[in-house]
Amino acid sequence: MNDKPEHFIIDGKRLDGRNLDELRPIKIEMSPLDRADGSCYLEWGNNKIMAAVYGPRELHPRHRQNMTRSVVQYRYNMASFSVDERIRPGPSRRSVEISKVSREAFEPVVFTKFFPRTAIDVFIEVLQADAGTRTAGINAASLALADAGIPMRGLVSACAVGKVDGRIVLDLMKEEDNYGEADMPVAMIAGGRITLLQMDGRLTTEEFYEALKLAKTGCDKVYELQRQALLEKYGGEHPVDAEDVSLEGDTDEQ
Amino acid sequence: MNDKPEHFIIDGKRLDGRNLDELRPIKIEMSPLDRADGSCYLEWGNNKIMAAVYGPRELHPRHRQNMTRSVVQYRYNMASFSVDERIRPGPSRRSVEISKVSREAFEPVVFTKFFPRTAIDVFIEVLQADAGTRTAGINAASLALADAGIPMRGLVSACAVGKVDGRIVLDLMKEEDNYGEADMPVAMIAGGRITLLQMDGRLTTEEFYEALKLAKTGCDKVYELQRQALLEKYGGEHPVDAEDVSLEGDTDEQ
Amino acid sequence: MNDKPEHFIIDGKRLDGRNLDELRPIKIEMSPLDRADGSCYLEWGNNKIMAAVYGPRELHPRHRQNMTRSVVQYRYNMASFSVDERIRPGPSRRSVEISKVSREAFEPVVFTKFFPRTAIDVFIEVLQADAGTRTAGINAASLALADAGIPMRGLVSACAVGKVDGRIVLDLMKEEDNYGEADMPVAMIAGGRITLLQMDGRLTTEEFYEALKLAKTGCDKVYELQRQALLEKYGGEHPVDAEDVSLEGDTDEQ
Amino acid sequence: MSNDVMAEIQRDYLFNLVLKGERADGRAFDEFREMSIETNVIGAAEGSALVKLGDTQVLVGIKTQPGEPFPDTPDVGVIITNAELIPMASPEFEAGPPREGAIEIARVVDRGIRESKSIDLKKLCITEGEKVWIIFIDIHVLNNGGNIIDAASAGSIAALLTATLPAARYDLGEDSQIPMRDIPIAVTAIEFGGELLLDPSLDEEQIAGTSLTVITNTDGSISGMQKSGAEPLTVDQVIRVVDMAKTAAAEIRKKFLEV
Amino acid sequence: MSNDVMAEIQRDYLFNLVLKGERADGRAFDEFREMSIETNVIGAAEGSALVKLGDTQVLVGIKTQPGEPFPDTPDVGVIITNAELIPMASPEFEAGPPREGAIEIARVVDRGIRESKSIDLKKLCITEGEKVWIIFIDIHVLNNGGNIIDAASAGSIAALLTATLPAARYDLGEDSQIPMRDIPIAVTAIEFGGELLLDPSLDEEQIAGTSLTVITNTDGSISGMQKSGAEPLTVDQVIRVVDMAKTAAAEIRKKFLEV
Amino acid sequence: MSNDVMAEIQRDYLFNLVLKGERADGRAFDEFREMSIETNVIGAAEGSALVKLGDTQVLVGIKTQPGEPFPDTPDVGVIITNAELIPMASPEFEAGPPREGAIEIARVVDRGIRESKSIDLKKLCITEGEKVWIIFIDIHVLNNGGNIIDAASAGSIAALLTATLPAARYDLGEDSQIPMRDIPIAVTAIEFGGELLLDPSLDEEQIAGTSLTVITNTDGSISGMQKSGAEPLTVDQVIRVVDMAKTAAAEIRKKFLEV
Repeated sequence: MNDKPEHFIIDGKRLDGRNLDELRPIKIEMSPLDRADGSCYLEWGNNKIMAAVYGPRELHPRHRQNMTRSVVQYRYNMASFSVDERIRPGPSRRSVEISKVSREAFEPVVFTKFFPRTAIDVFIEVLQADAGTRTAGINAASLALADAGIPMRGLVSACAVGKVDGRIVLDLMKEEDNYGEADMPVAMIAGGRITLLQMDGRLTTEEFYEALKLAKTGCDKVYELQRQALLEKYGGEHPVDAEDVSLEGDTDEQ
Repeated sequence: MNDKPEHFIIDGKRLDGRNLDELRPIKIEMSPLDRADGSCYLEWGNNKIMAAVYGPRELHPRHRQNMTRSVVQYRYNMASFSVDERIRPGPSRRSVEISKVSREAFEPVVFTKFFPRTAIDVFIEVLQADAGTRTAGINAASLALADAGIPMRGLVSACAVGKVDGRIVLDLMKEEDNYGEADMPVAMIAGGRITLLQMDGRLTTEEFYEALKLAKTGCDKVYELQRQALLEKYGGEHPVDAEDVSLEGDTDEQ
Repeated sequence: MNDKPEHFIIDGKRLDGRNLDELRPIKIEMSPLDRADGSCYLEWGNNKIMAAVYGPRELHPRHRQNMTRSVVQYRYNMASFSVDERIRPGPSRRSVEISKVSREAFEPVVFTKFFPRTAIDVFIEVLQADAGTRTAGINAASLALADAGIPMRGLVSACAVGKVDGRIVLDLMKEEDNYGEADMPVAMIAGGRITLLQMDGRLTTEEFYEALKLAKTGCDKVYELQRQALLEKYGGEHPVDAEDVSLEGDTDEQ
Repeated sequence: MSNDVMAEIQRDYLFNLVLKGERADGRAFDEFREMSIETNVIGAAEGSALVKLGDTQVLVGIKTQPGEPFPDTPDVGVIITNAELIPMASPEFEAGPPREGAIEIARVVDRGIRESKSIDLKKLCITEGEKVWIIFIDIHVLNNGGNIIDAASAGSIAALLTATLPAARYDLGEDSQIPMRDIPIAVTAIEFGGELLLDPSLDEEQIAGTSLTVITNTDGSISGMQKSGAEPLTVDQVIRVVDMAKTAAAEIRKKFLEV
Repeated sequence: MSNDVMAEIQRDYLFNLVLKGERADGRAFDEFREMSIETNVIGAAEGSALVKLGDTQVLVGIKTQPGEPFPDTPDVGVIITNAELIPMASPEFEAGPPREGAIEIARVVDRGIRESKSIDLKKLCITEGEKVWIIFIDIHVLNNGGNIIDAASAGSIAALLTATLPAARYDLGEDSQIPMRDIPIAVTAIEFGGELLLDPSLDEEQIAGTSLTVITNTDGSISGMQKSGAEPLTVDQVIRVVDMAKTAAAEIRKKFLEV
Repeated sequence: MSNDVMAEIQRDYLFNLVLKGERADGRAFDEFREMSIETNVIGAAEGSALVKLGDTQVLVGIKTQPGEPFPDTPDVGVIITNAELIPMASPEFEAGPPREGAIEIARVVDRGIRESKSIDLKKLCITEGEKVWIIFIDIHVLNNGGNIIDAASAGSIAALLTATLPAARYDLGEDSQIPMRDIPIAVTAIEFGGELLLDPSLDEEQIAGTSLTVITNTDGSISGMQKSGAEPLTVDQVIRVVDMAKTAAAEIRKKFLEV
């Protein structure tokens, strides 16, 4: 653990030189995995995230099947070597909660009614963790779902906003997350509807409004990067083509 | 834990007076258990092993059934008091691996196709452990399977070979296992085909060839003891009668 | 832990002023819970016990169903904050055993044949524990079963007897339980047939006879309180009406 | 099948009520059910509170004991929050280790207490790096009548406010209160038919797509938020819930002055 | 189905025998099957005994090692009793952590030893509050021919009587015996057709509604009792079992003088 | 059903190829797929390597921390190897604690490293009997394209070769490398139609009855061997695999000079 820095913002710049409303660098690699139906590798600052999607596929045990729709399952997992202090393998209370809210971030967008009795499985492996692994995971999952050809109402884009040195900033890095005053991960469907919202720390109502607005800006930026990644991979082909329209439509809405 | 002896071989004799290619004393008791379909108690040096077989019998849960053959299940377990330092009850990573390779040592010989949808359960309890419990367990299991009347292509016989004081020796005792340079458990079908092979330690290729040859000698000796035990128990009756022929046939082959 | 008192009985009175054959104060509240089919809150000395009954209801998984009768399930659980030293949540060996013998205390009285394939679930939560939680739990369970309208041959009533300062006493309090010479929880069907009997400690045969007799006295007193609680709740209505007859019949028997 | 039909009818009934601006139990959309809080109900615990919120009953017990601090925070106490959705409380709950629902409740309550800094954790340090007070908050749900999380949150704060640190028992000086600095209150709304309803009853909860819990403090600041459920919320809806939560929390907070 | 029919026939057969005052294996109602006890069968254990009671075979191993006492009893040793109903012993037993049957056996045996004060636990204290002897009693059932509990109890006592405390191995002075003061013996009866039968065979056990185990000591006192099973017993039946148990235990106890 | 038919067709296809001395991807029987090794890919780990072997991707991370030695080996460090066959990597893998397949991989890799004495464990001792370095080797399989074990073994060695002991972080002097003395390489062959094929692809692996892994060292000695699967091997086959493994391992070992 590093010691707490005295200041997080100096002359309007953050410890890593970013502006307050600037994302860390994001790198996307589509379809890195061969076995999964869809996959995406995403680097976000020092986060290294692998996402894989299997499905729609048969769901076992049978009593977990839903007769009218597909069941979305989401497993967020941190590799034991992904952080300074080794993590014991297996689910933790933290990873169970993150898996739940992340799953719920996708349930509104996946056309689950098309695939009754099946499962759509999303697996997130955090290979290296900086701050913001759950939002990075959601962004990767979004692309892996598209890569698997799962029909969706739109991409889900996510980022965290927070408060450090009394200022609302976009996309907390590790030191800001550890010592900051608030952290608020948000996921949105392109267009701005919120599918994940959590908040820790302490914010006034005004700060919260500002944070929510900044989260929208962040998610829009992420969405643009996701869109580009899909365009690069699929070009004019159908998976993006079809989606693209509906996504743009969503964006125009607001 | 005893300290490491300075020499393991003095004047061609080992610490317990054995020659390099000599097995520890083996004592076999057939059918000691009343509830099991077949059972065998085996002492091998200071190893005390109980083996029981149940089956062919119904396999639960149903989705584990195989439509075309019987599923062989093998559970190797050490009693908590079987070694100096008490073992916590329940499966360990070691016992899971030993159960797997031991099961695979029998899968080639059991006529599983005769009994679709069923399970054949082999249970090994190590009541007292010296070196070589997995091979002792396999030898006892072989006899318990025969005792249960499970049709087999032949008996499986097993022993370990190893390297101490730079020499290849048969059937490591505890001190040799703890401080020796290599340990190689082998199981064979009468005739010499290998159904289990593991090696730990460090051997040159030549030493390995020698070890493999010595393992064959050891397995042959064990086979002879197993055969006698069955003959004593069943005399001219069919379980051995039928088997005997095919086993001899196998032996003649090579 | 308090230190052991020098005497438990002074001038025929116990540490809390009770006579040797006197119960601690008992307070019964019927139907405190809304979701359960039947429930009862019971205070017994410093014990605070909540009992709930669900059923007859479908039993999962299916292979646990019995074609000819209902399966009674009983879960005795201590809240982690119910004793001085926090208890780790989840079943312990102690709670598993208590659940078993408590379930068996009810199996003779519940008309399980009326409800094949179903489960009748009894849940006991010990919110605060003094001595005698299992017997307090049984008394509460008895009333919760009646409250749920489960047909029974009679109420089950329970209490513990024990030995302190060489005397047989009714209903051990905590200090008597911790430092006493014997503890004997007993459950009886009104009429005196024993459905739970355990004993720890050391008793002569004569002391045991005396203890058994005192247990009967205690159970009779408890039964009277249970009966009043049901009468207050249901007045002349059928659940008690019907039962009352059979119970009295039972009592007359001996 | 018939269960599905009943659920459908129930949903339609509640939906039509909401369209008329009504709720099945006659409450206004921003109205809580009656909440009663009884503290010190469990003498064996260092603190305890039984909260009844409509039919919902939650018992919270606090146990405190000296123990080791986490290596990376050697000078502050430890809070461990656990929620048990015991099968007594609902036909839907099953025995066994906590599942995602119970884990979410425990973690949201925990963060609300932790992030509001309502406990002065530094004062729980006994010997830096060696010994601190460990505070176990155990949430025992006895009856699920809906909105467990707000009841659990209120019960946890009420239990903490009345809990002692039994220093004398461990030869660590005199007993004292847990050093509390704020009263964070969780308020949960569900979204249903475009409307936002506070303190959902069980029926309402079961038909709602999604809920939002907002934890606010005495000074009106927000110290926790959790969206739960499979439907999206708009930014406007979130802002409205925050406003409703602040007002409702202030009302609930008054009860703690009585505690 | 046919299993049920067979069970029915078996029940009728045994019931009719009992009406005639007979048992399937020719024993009197208060007669034990032949019990053999072989001690020191496992050299790796500090004590061990193989008990054969009819077809039932139980192996008990004792391991002893220094360890920490429980905080509330700093000056006495620790006994930990564990029973494994391994799947080798019966087609009904399954692998996995002990279930209620195995837990009950372990706890009844444990209490019999503990409550009779047959082990002088104070003498197992090495350094008060820091180090005491921990005695693990591991009960390994090899073949279930009925009445495991009496075999397990006898095996545990026989193993304890011959067990050593390996003090030298831990630089704690000279090896010694476990300090034993009494020989508690468990005797189990089943109730069937109104009759009480000691030492039930597997067949008898399976048709009986209920059993009662009584643990008695050398001086005739009772140090443990456990009713098990879903049928009630009358007070008279309980008293009769206690009498039968004392007589039978005295007989079994003689074997331990030979051990 | 149709799955079975497809499996049958696949088997026949591969069998006929093997009869002609061919493999589906055009390799010779003793030829490995392209193996790439990238080290230091995870900055949070003390050592790491991503191995791609055909379609197989395995990420190995090394974590090192001071801890207590085992009582019976007070003067040597501790290696703990764990393999996770996470469900991401294959539709056949399931979440949950490692099963026999994952355990076997971890143990074979572990023994290969341990028995070759490639790590000088004595140098991992910090204070005899009190503190030694614990080395966690965590094998994370990302994509199963067959022959996980050889990829995991190569990845483990590559990660170890580049790993540091972060002594400064724990005030234990200067950081250093893990003291490595050898480069054991696992090479796996399957037996199929009487032929022996190195580095099986997933398709080949699934139709093969059995596999043999041989771990060899720089000096040509063997430090580990594991037969896996339900078909027997002849002595001659085993000897041939050993020869093939030595040659292939020497080739792979060259890559580590580049690392």
